[in-house]
Amino acid sequence: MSVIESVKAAIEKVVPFSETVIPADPAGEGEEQQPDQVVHSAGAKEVDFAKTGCSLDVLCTAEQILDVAHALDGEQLFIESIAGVDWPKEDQIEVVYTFSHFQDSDVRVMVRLRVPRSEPKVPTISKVFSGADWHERETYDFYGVEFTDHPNLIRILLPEDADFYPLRKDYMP
Amino acid sequence: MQPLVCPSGTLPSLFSAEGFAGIIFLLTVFLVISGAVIAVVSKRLVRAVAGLAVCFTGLAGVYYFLLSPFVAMMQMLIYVGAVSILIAFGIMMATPEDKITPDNKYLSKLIGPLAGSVGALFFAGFSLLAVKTDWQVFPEHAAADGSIKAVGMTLLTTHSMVFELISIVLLLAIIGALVLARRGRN
Amino acid sequence: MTLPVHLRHDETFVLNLGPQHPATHGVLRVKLTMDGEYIVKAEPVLGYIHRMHEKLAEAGTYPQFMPNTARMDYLHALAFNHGYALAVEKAAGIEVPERAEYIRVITVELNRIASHLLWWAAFLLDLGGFTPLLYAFDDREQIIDLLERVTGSRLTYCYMRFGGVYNDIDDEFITGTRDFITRLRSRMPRMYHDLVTHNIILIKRIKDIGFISEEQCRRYGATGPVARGSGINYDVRKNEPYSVYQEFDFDVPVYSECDSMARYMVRMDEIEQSLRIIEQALDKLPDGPVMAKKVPKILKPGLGYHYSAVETARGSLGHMLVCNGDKNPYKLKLRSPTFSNLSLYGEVAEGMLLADALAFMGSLDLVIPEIDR
Amino acid sequence: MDTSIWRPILYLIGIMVFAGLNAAYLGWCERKGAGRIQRRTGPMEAGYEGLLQPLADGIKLLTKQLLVPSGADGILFRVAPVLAMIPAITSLVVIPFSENIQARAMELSVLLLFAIASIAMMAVLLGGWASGNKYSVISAARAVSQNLAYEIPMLLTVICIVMISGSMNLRDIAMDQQGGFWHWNIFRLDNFHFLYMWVAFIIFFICSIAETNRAPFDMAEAESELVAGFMTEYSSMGFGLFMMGEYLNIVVGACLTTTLFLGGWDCPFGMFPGVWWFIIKIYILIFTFIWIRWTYPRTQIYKLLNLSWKILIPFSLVNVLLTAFFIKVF
Repeated sequence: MSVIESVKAAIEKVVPFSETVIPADPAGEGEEQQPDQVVHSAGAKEVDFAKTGCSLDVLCTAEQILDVAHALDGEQLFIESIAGVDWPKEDQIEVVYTFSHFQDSDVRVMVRLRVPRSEPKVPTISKVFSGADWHERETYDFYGVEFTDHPNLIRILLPEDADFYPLRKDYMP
Repeated sequence: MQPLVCPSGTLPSLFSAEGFAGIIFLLTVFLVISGAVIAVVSKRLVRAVAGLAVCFTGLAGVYYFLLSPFVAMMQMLIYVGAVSILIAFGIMMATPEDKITPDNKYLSKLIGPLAGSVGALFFAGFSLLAVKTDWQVFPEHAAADGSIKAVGMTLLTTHSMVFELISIVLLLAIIGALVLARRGRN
Repeated sequence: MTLPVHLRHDETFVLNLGPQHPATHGVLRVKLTMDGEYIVKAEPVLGYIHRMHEKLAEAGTYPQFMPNTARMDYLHALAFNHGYALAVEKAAGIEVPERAEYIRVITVELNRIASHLLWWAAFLLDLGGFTPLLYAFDDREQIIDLLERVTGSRLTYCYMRFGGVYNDIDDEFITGTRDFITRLRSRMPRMYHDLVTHNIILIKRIKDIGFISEEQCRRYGATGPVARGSGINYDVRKNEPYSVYQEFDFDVPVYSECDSMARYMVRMDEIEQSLRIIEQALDKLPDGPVMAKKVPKILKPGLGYHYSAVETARGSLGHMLVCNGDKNPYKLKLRSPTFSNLSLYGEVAEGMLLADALAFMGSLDLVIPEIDR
Repeated sequence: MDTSIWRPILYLIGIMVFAGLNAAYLGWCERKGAGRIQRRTGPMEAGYEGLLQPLADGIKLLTKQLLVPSGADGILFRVAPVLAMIPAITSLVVIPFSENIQARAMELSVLLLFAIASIAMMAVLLGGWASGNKYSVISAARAVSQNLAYEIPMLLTVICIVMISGSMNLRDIAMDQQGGFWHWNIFRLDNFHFLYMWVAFIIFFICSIAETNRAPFDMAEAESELVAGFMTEYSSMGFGLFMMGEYLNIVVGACLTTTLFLGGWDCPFGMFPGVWWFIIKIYILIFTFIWIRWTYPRTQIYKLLNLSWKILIPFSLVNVLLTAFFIKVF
């Protein structure tokens, strides 16, 4: 079993795979009818590595992230980065974790989760991956995502007294 | 080695060797006294140790004038080079307080006069000794002092007791420094 | 050892190493809690040269961000150029001509050697050896001159374009590079290894110092020579071959001693491997254009997440690009290798001597603007 | 009482000039030497080959302000650089440059050198402490532990020589080695001491590098660890005096090594001894100091102390025993 398959199986145990169907917009004026869209909504899905640079795309909720991290830790993956993405239209902040593997080639697991913009709270995974400590602090610094139980959640790159989250889309300097 | 003595009753010219030596003698005495005063008066411990070192240096000069260069050098090597540095080292590394603040105020008031009177007593005693002693202008043994053979003979025969005592002083200095330095670490 | 009262709080004292300290090579600050010369706790404080490159990326168009990439890791700037170009090309689906890829590899590898040479110089400076600095700079200067010839700049390059490179290389560059390879090969054993690597003082200084276990590397996500010095055979050029790296025959130096000496040896061996890659690339260099034809003036890559990793001199550099069909990136996340490498400093430096901790810090090869971005 | 006062004064002036020129021009030599070793030219701007550079540096340092940091102990901070200069100059008084060129032929000149050298240690200790800077305090602590550690093997080695020569007078020690290099204490081919005296020389040389705080043993300065150690807060002539003191200590160390081990003013071939041989020898030694400094990286303080306590001191003790044995038996 390749690393990707075993990682997928491990995540499947924590976050079951699911897809939602978004019905096509019926009001297609004059154009031909679009087919219904199938959208990946939870769990691990294999994606084209050559195109996206990732081999697994994992969607989960904030509550599940710690279990996912444990599952990935069990598969000997290492943490590459944690990034935030602001989606003001959906009123959500997305936290994107990327993990990779030291031995196997072309393995990159991208774990994404969304939290509401008004109350962005995600459990910390710094107890599992120590390196996540700084990455989480950086995400907190730029997006204001609060990582609960984080041992030292303070500003890392911005000044200690900064009171803004610059990478949120509505931030104007 | 020729003792530099002035014929009694005449003051040497400043630019003669005697006059020059006299000035340097006064300097050493000044060093002893000022060093001692700094060591006693100064509130900062490190300054007090520096004063002590100055005092020791002056004392070495006095020994030199007493025609004992070996003792003078040893005074420098051991007291300035080892003891004061170890004390300074210990104080720097271990004193919790920069300035001395005694716990008991009454005791501290008592210590000053006590130390003063003991010091005065010693001073009076030594002065009396100095006046009463029939000083030799040029002691016999001084001529030999300095050659290592003489030094070796003296240290291992006549003054072997003193030699051993010096080593105890050094040992105490080392132990004191260690105790001071260790106290901070449990 | 403890300090006088005006210098200390308790049995331990806090020593601020930096932000202006000769050994931090920039504006890193490490808050050290010390017990005498022993470090009780080490806490790196970042952000003194933070410039918010990620926001700048969102504010401009895709090409406008290209010059910024070189301002992060100014020692291996071309790899940052390359990484960003690859990420955008992946997102926009731009094909790059083969010659351009070869030129990219040649210049990036030259730049990698320059970076390693400068690291070597700075590391020896940390250890108190000043002379090696000038020997390394002598060789580095040759590389900089070569790169100046093709890229037009000496330090902060902006050489890559989406779909190729800005400038074709000429014969003089090729012969100059070949001369440089023979020159460095002849100098390596004498000036680098005899003088420094085999020096007993250096060996005593860095052997068994700064032990980073394989597990620590994994937990902290340390990559590059730091991971390879801990026995991890991980190199993005081999693990996720990008550009034309799969065409070349080169080894990934791995040492399993896990100490500073292992990291030192990894970098020294990597110089040789980079020379091999350059040699092969020059031999195989195909003819053709150095820019793709039809690259749109205004890039509007479609919706999606694109991750692209390249191997810089310090480890795996990741660009995560989130595109939404607009003419500027919706989000660009820069995963800088030294950020992760430095994050394990606090754990490893605990209980070390100050001098050893600085030797260890040097062996991590920190570039502060890249950490702070 | 016809002892003229002018003779000591002339010697004093001579020593001051020698010390001043050395302190100034060794800096230039060091920079030139470093330049040559590092494939560059060194100072070139001021005068021919940068020969006026020391003057320019001196003027610069003199016109700068001596800043006393607010947390510093002002008096000790100002006194320390002066203290650093005193021992170096005083030591030169007893150095025999040749049979006749010696300011003061003291019976105990070896002892005087070591006695005076302890003041230099005091200067570093007080200067570092008075700066009130943490780096400086660490540096002072390092300097003292290093100097104390290396003084012991150094003194033990000197005891060997004193035993061989039967005198503590530097002039007598040098006289004892006259007549060609096979009489020098480093070789001593004329009797059995050649078996171990070269070890003594190596120990002494390592110790003199450590005692003068030179790389690779410059733990007190260690610019990449402690910024500049005890000199961190010094500017202007305070810094200048420390630097000059350092160079003069090198000169004294080289003079002492030459007198104790390399036959002083003796010619290697046993002919035409003279002061120039002494000068040549000390500058070769000083060049070696510079050469070592610009070649090797720095050691680490605990390894440095271990070298002294675990290797040099046992070896020098064995040396003392061997010397006593060979003197008594043969």
